[in-house]
Amino acid sequence: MSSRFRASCLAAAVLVAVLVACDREERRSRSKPIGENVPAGATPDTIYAGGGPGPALDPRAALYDNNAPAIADGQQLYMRMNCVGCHSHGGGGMGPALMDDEWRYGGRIDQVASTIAEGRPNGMPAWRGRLTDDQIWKLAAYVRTLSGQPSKDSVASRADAMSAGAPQTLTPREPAHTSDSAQQ
Amino acid sequence: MIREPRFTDDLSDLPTHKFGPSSLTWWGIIGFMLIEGAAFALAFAAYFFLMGHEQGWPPEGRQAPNVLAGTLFTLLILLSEIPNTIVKEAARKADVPTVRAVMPMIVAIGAVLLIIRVFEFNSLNVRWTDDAYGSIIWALLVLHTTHILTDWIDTIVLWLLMRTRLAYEGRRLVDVDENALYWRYVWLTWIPVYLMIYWVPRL
Amino acid sequence: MSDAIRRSDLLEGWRRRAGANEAERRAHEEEERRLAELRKKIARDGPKLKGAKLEARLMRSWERPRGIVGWLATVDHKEIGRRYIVTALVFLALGGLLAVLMRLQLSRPDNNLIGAARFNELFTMHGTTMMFLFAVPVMEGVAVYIIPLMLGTRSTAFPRLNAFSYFMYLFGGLLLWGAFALNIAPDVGWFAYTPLSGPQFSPGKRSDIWAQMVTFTEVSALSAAVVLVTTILKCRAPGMTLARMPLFAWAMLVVGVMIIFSMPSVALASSMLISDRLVGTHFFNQWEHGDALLWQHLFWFFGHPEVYIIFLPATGFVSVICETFCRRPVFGYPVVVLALVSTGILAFGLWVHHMFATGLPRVGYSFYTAASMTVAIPTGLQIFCWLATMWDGRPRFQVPMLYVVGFIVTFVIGGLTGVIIASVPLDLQLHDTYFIVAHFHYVLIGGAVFPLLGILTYWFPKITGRMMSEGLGKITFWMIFLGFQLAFFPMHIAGLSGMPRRVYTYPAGLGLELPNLLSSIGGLVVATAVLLFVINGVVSLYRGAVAPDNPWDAASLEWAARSPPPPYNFAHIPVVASRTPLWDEKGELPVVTGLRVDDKEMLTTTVVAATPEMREPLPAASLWPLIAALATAVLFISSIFSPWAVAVGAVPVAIALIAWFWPKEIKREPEPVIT
Amino acid sequence: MTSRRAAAASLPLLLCACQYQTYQSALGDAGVEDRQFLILFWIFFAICAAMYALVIAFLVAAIVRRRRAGNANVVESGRHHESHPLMRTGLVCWTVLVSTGLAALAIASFIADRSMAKAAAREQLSITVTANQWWWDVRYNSSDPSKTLRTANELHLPVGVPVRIQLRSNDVIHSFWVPSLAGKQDLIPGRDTDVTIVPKRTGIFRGQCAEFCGVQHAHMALVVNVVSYGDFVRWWEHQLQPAATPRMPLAQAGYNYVTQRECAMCHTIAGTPASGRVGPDLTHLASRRSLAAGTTPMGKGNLYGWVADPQSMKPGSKMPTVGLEPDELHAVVAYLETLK
Repeated sequence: MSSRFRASCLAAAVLVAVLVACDREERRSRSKPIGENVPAGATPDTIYAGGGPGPALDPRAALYDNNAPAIADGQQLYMRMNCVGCHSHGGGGMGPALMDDEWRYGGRIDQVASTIAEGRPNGMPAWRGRLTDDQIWKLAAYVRTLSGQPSKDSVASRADAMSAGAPQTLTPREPAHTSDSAQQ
Repeated sequence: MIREPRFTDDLSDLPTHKFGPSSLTWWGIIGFMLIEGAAFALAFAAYFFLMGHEQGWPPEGRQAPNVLAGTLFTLLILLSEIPNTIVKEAARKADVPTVRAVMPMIVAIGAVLLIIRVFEFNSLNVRWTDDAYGSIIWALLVLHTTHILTDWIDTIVLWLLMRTRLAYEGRRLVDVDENALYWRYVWLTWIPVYLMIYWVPRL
Repeated sequence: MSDAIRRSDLLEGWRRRAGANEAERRAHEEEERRLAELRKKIARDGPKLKGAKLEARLMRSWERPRGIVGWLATVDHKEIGRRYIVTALVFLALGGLLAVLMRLQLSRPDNNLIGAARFNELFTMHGTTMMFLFAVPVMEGVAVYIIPLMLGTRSTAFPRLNAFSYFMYLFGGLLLWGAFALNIAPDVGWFAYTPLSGPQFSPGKRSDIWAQMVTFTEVSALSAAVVLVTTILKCRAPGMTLARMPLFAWAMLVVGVMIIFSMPSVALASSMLISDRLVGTHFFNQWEHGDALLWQHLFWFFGHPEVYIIFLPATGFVSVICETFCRRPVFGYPVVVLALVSTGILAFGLWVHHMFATGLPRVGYSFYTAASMTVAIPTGLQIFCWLATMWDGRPRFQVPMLYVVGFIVTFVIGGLTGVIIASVPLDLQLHDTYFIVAHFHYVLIGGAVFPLLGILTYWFPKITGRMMSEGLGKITFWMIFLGFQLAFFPMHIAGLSGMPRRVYTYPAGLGLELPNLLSSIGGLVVATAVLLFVINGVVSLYRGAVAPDNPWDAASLEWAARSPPPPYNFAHIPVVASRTPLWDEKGELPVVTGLRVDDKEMLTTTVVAATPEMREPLPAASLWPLIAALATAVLFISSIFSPWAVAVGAVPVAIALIAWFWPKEIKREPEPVIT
Repeated sequence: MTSRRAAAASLPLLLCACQYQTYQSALGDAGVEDRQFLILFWIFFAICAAMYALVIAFLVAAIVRRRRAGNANVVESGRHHESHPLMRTGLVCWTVLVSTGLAALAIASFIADRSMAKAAAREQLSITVTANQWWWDVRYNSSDPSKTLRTANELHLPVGVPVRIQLRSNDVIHSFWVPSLAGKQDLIPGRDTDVTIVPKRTGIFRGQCAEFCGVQHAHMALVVNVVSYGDFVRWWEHQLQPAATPRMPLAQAGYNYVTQRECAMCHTIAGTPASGRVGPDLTHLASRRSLAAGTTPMGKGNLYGWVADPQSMKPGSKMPTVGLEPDELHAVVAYLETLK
């Protein structure tokens, strides 16, 4: 009886651990694309208007946020799609800085994703149709690491590139807040 | 079946402790010295390997570390050999009072060394995240600091031990003797590290 | 006699004090005389305490506390050695299972049984498990068990360090396989080349787990090496000079020294990798003055000696078996010893032959080609000596000897293919192909696992007190031998016909179908044979014929102890006058007396001549090694996630170590019993 | 005797190995380097086989002798510390034999190495191959920039002409290996390496990455097409042509999609707006023999499969699944097929 109980407890613990591990380490080479629609309410104007409770978190967030392989792919895309051109290594330039915890259009992964997909006024191009949803979400996952939001276990200390400041594994983990602090 | 024994000799008058190579722990300590020595040697090799394909060392845009703290550290650690030798000899002569008197001095020196070491880290003029040059000299300094730290703690423990009546056990005196031996190793390894961190970049 | 010892302890003190006065010195001399007479007396009619009475007394002072605590706290080298061997064999089985899975995937071209990512995990786990968790530990385990018996002493040096090293090994293995169970197994190969294993191309914690597992096994192997080297140099029976030492002890001595000089290299490399991945150092980042090849140099500076660290103990096994079953000492003892030593030295000059394809200066390569070929000479000499022993003796082909024959037939092929790939132009074609896979399996299975299976069969009666089944043993041998040839010979062909290593599948039409199918079949045969071996072991453990103390009529001292040996190994420390004591000492066994029986004590002797030097008191069983290992494990594993763990985790480690080394008061009861 | 069985088994196996097609085999003997490899290999093989035969002979002798000889130098006869005088001399001869054999092999190897270096000296054609996870970017260098040619996963080489291939890597360590032509050479990020190939006969040879480089290491092949010099020049000229603009309406639609949507971000098609440098150059995709770095042969069906869902054909590949609508898919494939 008690032994069976203990066994089941053990099994449960292992299961939980497995799930956690999967979540962070699972390589998803997805053969089916994710739905094309933008997360509800996360259109530019709703975010712009601000106020009111934030929209419900897009379920896809769970697949990309804190997922190490996704973040790594996002990092590669960030360089190859030349995001560096405007945002530098997160320090900002022509485009806004991504390292600080200031998010004009919301710092949640689905909000960042829709920012990338739809583009924003003053120069941020819309990438929908140029990048697949999968790629956009991976980028979003990586962009969030620049401001040290995802868990430290899933980010890389550095890229094989010129040294760009303190390693993300050591930077403090901050909650994101939008410049109009209604969000979140 | 076990064969009948034929007694050839009685060893009951053999001692239960001896100094130097007769003691097992001496061999153990030599073993670990060799292991850490190999680690140091390989770290040095890595240092020169990285230095090998560079035009300048340190790489251009960096300046060599400031030598003040490191040099102070070197002088002090060399001086520390004097009390170290005194304790070593005293231990071999079973002269417990001297051991008890001098060991705190060594502990104090260790503490001062660790404080200076903090300033050393600040005087490297480079962070480990800057480039491989920074990484390797930080690695060398950290590697050596761990040795200072461990032997310092070891010395404190022995010192406390020597203030109990266990101090009159011959084997404890052997421990003191071998701890002193290890301290010699620690400051000997520091000399190449010192040269590689502070002077090779200035060549 | 008892008060004599107390006096002599005090005398030690007096002698040490400067200016011991006249009275003391006279007292001392008189004491010496008294003891000399005593010694004559004992040599004539033996000590008071003898036989069963003595054994009972020894048992009381040597056996560990009962129960689970005692089981965890034991410092008996035999228990630790047994655990080492069993754990290593479990990992062998697990690693073999992975091999079978890989062979199934590769049995057909364009097979989709196992996906790319999973397959990469499989061969990473297989290589890592076999090299770090099976091959090295099993050799250490056998040595830890048998060396003190072979040298005629009661324990290894530093018994607690010995226990610590086992626990570190166990926790390292649990870390790796736990990760595998949690689907975060490393997937960058057992060599983990940077930059593939670096922060950018191996996201997540997979590579960190690999690197920390390496650190675990290094700490364990290094501790074991210190224990073994010290034991072999200082704890031999009186009269067992270096020149009379069994060849297996020589092999382990060389291996111990090799471990001490090679393993720090991979420990350093893996720490660099971890710090690159965790705190953003640039050791392997070519864009910031780092260099990816630094990893390969450090890794192979360890990786090549590693092969000999696995192979040399096996040559020791072969010498042991040859001696017993050819009924004569191994021919050319000094030659074999020199061969062992020179192999150990040469092994450190070869690492670059793993890097011929990286485009280092061509001229430098010639040196490593020459060096790599030179290693074949000492090995060739050993082969000759074994063959000469068989030729000059009268071999009895029982199971252990069969494995020796299988070893020679198989290993020599591996050695010769080794000569082939030592040549740069040949290696540039064969490097990283299945030809290499074939080569090192011939060397490691033929060269190390065959002798290991032989020696396990040979020492099984000593360890368990029962014989393994001869018939089943012979069947197992032939299955494993032929199955092995079937599994690995075709890989030479596959390699030559262009099959690279570490591919999860291969296209049809390259002529790779046949060799791969044969390999897969052979693999299954070998797996079945190993299973048979395990079954034989388990069954014999309970049903096997009860073994006498010296079932094979062997010559070395471990057979002078009971089977299985009592915790104190020998009631009296034997004395040795030749290389084959049990053959040359007819009738009674010469022994010395004079060690305490009311407390654990062992005899240490001088390094070369093995003349008695000290009575070394031994520590009691203790939980502190386990606790220290646990604390270290916590430190290592949590350091994967945060650098601060190193600082915080160091505290419990320090506490555990202090508690471990805090001395017990030497017993001062009125009558220290000596016999 | 099992050893003899193994040895006996080895030869036929080797022979049939030689008869295998030389598509991707070190026994292919299609390049000067590989020829030198083969010569050296068979020398080594012969000498090693002789050594092995010697060992086995001694082993058999030892086993057989035990049956005849009366009381040997064993413990039973009490002479176990003695040993047969023959053994001492045997040991000396053995040592001499082994060392001379090894010396001979070392010298042979050194000579072969030198001669290869000499062959490498005189290059006439320069190609730069850059490895990526998991495909090969190929650039034919020319003094005249307008003649510089970019393609991927396929090499065309003129027979008999020494080609110097400069090797680079964009990410991790890979290894360039076309066994039928020459030995392998690693491509290491941040380091410049090169290999020289002199093809001896025309034909199609397969090469493959030989250093473990990540998830799809197994699907990182390249095809080497060795042709006559004339054909080579013609091929070069043809490859220099920009992609033809399609006339068929379906292909037209595909053209619009490919050049304006996701594809263009990563791929270049000369003569169109598509100019991404992340993925392989597609200008003459349809003229190649294989798809996705040798994952599958080129063909309509495979094109459909690959474009529709690369992740199930080559899991983990950097090519994302775009999720084309059926009509888009038909159009894209129709257009890609025009890229001859």
